[in-house]
Amino acid sequence: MSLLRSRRRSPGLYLAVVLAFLYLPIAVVVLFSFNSSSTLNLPIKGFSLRWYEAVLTDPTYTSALRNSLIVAVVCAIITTVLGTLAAFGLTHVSPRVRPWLAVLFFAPITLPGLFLGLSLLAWFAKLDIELSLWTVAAAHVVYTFPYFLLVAQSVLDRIDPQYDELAADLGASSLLRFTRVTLPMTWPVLVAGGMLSFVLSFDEFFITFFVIGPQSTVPLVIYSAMRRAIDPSINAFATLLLLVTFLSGVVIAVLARTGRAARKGVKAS
Amino acid sequence: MSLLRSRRRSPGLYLAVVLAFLYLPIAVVVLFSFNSSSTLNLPIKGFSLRWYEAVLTDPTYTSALRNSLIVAVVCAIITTVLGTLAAFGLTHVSPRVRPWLAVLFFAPITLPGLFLGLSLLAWFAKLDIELSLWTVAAAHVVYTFPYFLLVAQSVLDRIDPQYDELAADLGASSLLRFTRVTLPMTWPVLVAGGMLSFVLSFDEFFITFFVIGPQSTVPLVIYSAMRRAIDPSINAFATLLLLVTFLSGVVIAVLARTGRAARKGVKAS
Amino acid sequence: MNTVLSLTGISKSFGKVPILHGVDLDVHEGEILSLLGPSGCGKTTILRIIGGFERPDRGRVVLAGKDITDVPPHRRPVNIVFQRYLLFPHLSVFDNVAFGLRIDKVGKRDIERRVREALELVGLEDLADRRATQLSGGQSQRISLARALVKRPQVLLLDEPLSALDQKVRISMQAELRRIHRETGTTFVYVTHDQQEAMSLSNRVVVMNAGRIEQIGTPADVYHRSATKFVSGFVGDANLVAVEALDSAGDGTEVKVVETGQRLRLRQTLPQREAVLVVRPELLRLSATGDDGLSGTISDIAFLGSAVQFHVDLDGMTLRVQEPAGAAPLTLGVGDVVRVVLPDHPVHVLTD
Amino acid sequence: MNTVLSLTGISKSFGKVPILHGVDLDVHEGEILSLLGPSGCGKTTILRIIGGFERPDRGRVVLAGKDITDVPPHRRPVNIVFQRYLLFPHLSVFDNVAFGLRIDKVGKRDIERRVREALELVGLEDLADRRATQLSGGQSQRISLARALVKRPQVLLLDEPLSALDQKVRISMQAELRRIHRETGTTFVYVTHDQQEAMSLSNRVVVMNAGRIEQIGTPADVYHRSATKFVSGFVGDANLVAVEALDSAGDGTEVKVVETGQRLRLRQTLPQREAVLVVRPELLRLSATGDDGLSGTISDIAFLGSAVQFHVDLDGMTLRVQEPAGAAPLTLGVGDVVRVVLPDHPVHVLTD
Repeated sequence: MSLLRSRRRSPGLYLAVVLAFLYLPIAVVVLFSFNSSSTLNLPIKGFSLRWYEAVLTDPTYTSALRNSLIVAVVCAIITTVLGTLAAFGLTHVSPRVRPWLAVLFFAPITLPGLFLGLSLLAWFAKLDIELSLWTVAAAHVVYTFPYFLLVAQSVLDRIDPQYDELAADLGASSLLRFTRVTLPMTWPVLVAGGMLSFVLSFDEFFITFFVIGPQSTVPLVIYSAMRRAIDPSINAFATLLLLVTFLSGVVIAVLARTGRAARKGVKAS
Repeated sequence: MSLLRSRRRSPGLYLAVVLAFLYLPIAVVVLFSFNSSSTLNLPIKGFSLRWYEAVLTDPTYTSALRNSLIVAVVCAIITTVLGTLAAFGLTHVSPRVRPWLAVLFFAPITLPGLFLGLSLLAWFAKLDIELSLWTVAAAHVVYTFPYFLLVAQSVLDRIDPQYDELAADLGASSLLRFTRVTLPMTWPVLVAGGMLSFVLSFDEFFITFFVIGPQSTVPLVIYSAMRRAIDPSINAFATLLLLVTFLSGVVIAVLARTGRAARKGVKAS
Repeated sequence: MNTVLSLTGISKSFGKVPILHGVDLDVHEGEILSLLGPSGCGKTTILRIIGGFERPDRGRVVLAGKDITDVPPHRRPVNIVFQRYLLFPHLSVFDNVAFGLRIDKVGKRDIERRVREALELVGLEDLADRRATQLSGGQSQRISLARALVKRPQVLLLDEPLSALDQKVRISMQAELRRIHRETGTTFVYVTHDQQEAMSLSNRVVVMNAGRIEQIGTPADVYHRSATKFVSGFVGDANLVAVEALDSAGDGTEVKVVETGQRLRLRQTLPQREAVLVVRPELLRLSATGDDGLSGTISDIAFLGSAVQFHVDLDGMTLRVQEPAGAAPLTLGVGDVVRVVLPDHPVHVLTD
Repeated sequence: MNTVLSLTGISKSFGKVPILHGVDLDVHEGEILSLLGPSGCGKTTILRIIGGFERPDRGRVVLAGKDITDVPPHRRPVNIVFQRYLLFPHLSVFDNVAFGLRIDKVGKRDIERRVREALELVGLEDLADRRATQLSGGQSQRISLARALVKRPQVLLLDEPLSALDQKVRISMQAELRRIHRETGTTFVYVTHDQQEAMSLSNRVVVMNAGRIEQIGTPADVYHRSATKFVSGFVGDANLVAVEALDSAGDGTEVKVVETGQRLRLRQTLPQREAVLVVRPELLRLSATGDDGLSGTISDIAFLGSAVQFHVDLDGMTLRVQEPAGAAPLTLGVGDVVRVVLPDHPVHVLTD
């Protein structure tokens, strides 16, 4: 809108360089996944889907895909339920205590996955819980929970608390206010938070590495494939992982936008 | 403030359970780091600093600590400079293009570290760059850049664009507007973003694992120690890592709050 | 007149900040009572105490003979219209208005009928199917009103409902509120910081300052017979002139203006030797000639449309004089020497 | 009068939305010129084009004989005061005011002197060392004014500078702006949507609507001699009465009110058979008896302090009548039948 902006020299070139730095490595992997030869040299020899075929028929890859999906879905559901309750709980504690509680909840975000994996393993061992996909899902909940809370808080913080008072004024009890007002106004963002948990869980390697039993997940398979030899089908598998991540990202962005639009419509009208 | 809130039954118990779930594993590691015995059984036998002594005298640990600090500091500085330029560049592109560019910039956040490490390794190999602490720092910049941008954007989005017009109106050229107005109003948050990059880099394992040469960093040492045998000094080392992370988190929170207070003072007056 | 709502000895602090100091207030059935005062005076807190959103530290709230001090908001037969246009964004206009009735499990047919009636009352029966986010500010606020009124509250609380609207919309909504009040007969308790709004809407105005009630009276009472300096300054514009009685003869008094030393003849006797005259600018007249009134120099002129306002400097004291625009001696300019003439009826006087 | 700033044929669109349609405007040296209109009329865009923040699609901007259409904002000898109180939060009050002088590399001693003078001008010389975040709204806006004036702009641009302030502060800031204008002699271009503000401040008012200028004139011109229906409705309140001349004799005319069919005698001749009378509410009078004027029923009464406003229904048309509060026949109530009497001088008339 401002003339000031259009008069500046375009920062386009500079932005292009930064983006290239970020995306070229990824582009290379995607490119190799369609390579018809098995050597990892540029330029690629020809185009083929052979590595994808290899990935989708090899039981190592397909069972890893299935395991990753199970863990990610279970983790997303548990995180969404627990996180929603915690987020609403936080809006109802006194304003003096809230920032401290928030710090406690969000601090684990800065914990390295290594650390979480290590300590959860000790924990499961201590409690004599056998390692399985379920321990992975539980561990992932610990990992994704603060992220979900961050997303949920971002919407709850912006929702006018007077909606709650308004609903009370019109006769709604605490429970009815939650089900008839707060949930309908916030669900897109809560679902977006759930999707984020799904992606984080699907991509997670380190915690999984520690707390999984005999089974395997997508990142683990990629990792062990890397260690064995350079099998080009790994590029196809990684591209699939990338695709899941990217599509989830799109869904998250759309949902978050829906939620924001609904809020804006009210405040700006 | 609202009576509605204080009338609710306290969600305290529920929050306590969630927090215990998050923090007990960490507490256990910290507890074991002060254990006088070398068995990992609860309750611990007695209190001692012997594992800390072991960690701080063993060259494996101290050189890893030094390497991690070098990488994290270099990464934080580069990310802050590049990220600041990119963030300001973004505020000056046309409003129609901005959301698309923003998506491109932020999307790598959802990429698993595994993936980034893999593709950066291919990238360095292709360009014949020898692996070293510098390749680690460069790779970490790719990883921390979107996070920095996210933090920087959060403050730039809230600063009234009219300050820029105002400074122009008072005779300031584009460069002077940046140095005399925008930077002084935003530096605490930019520094907070730099600190975040520092912590993310300090804690990072996976990318480092792929792109590092013969040297080692704190997370790598923890990982390999874990694989060899259960050496209790690892608990002390992990607790140190945790301490760095935690202290950085406090600094980040304080700086972000300073930045926010400055902005609020203006808008609310 | 029946008292429908009565507050006694209401005190309230937020943390260490005292907001209300023992407020007593009776609301009469069917009236529009305005709580008027500057921001922070406690008017909104009173409203929120009536609504049940705040609990008073001391004092009782009695509604229709029943003590409701400890009743939670969703069980009180009062409803509120907030300052912001808070329509539920996920519901249609119809569903917004029906919200309270559905909570109360009113029958489907009754809901349909009562919502239609409420929408008709606010003149928006055509918008029933719109989304709440597609309305203008004025329309949103009418729907908020319908949503509160459809529950047939014993008292309707209005918390600066018009202050977020444009000037023109605000004026037309005031007329609308007067009409709706006439048609429903509901008791209104109306909070505002806008004295023009309070005066044009209310049967009685409660002027508040710093957590206390300064005056309760009709709009004409608070405007023409202000009880305190605060009221005279907050409700409209007022010249406050401190005078000292010199000599009183018959129905008049010779007084000295304390600040300037000038002498002046009042058409009334003063209740005590020292007093403060409260003179509204539109009651004063300017005269270019004669020796009536007080002499001064015009220091500022502002055209107001229907009137012209003059600032007249009298040796360190400034009087504001408002002349009707038609009759205004527009030949006068800044720097001219004029005489300010008091009205020929008794003026309102404050004593300590 | 010298023209200091002149806009010719200014057009501007944002994307596909046209904002200004070929606006021509001359600003005279030393005047206060107000751009008045509803939001979206393009008044702020004109100000931003003068300031250099927007580039017009067509047309030229000439300042003191020099075409500045393509000069960037930081090289234009004009300064602006924005609506929001934008003080640099990281600078003290003194440094805020000195900002523009430091950019211009003015000498240290000159800066000290000129900043002190500017702070004195706005009456805040004591606050020089305060942090910018410690000020009230009114104080912040005065500092913004000092910061712009200290650069001695050829034209000072003000973009609704008072609209974020409280009513009381706004009124006193208006007097302050008139004083500062008198003392500095700077040319002011003032954007506002508040007709009262425009009238009380300006030498000339430019009334805008939908990207076009509707009328340019003195405040009295636009109020008493509105050029269009839009102006009469936007500047103050006006009753618009469509009439048809029946018979004109001597200096009077017998007319029929189109909407109600009632007859009325005007003390003037009409320029054509069909016309619209523009009658300000304060020019009408109510009479309970007699057969002068138009007969109607009172439908609404609002006390305004210095005046009382009546809505009188005349068979489907509503007239607003404003009587001075002192003289108001307060015995009248809603439902009473009254006659609305026109003033005994010619009323303003609009023709197509």
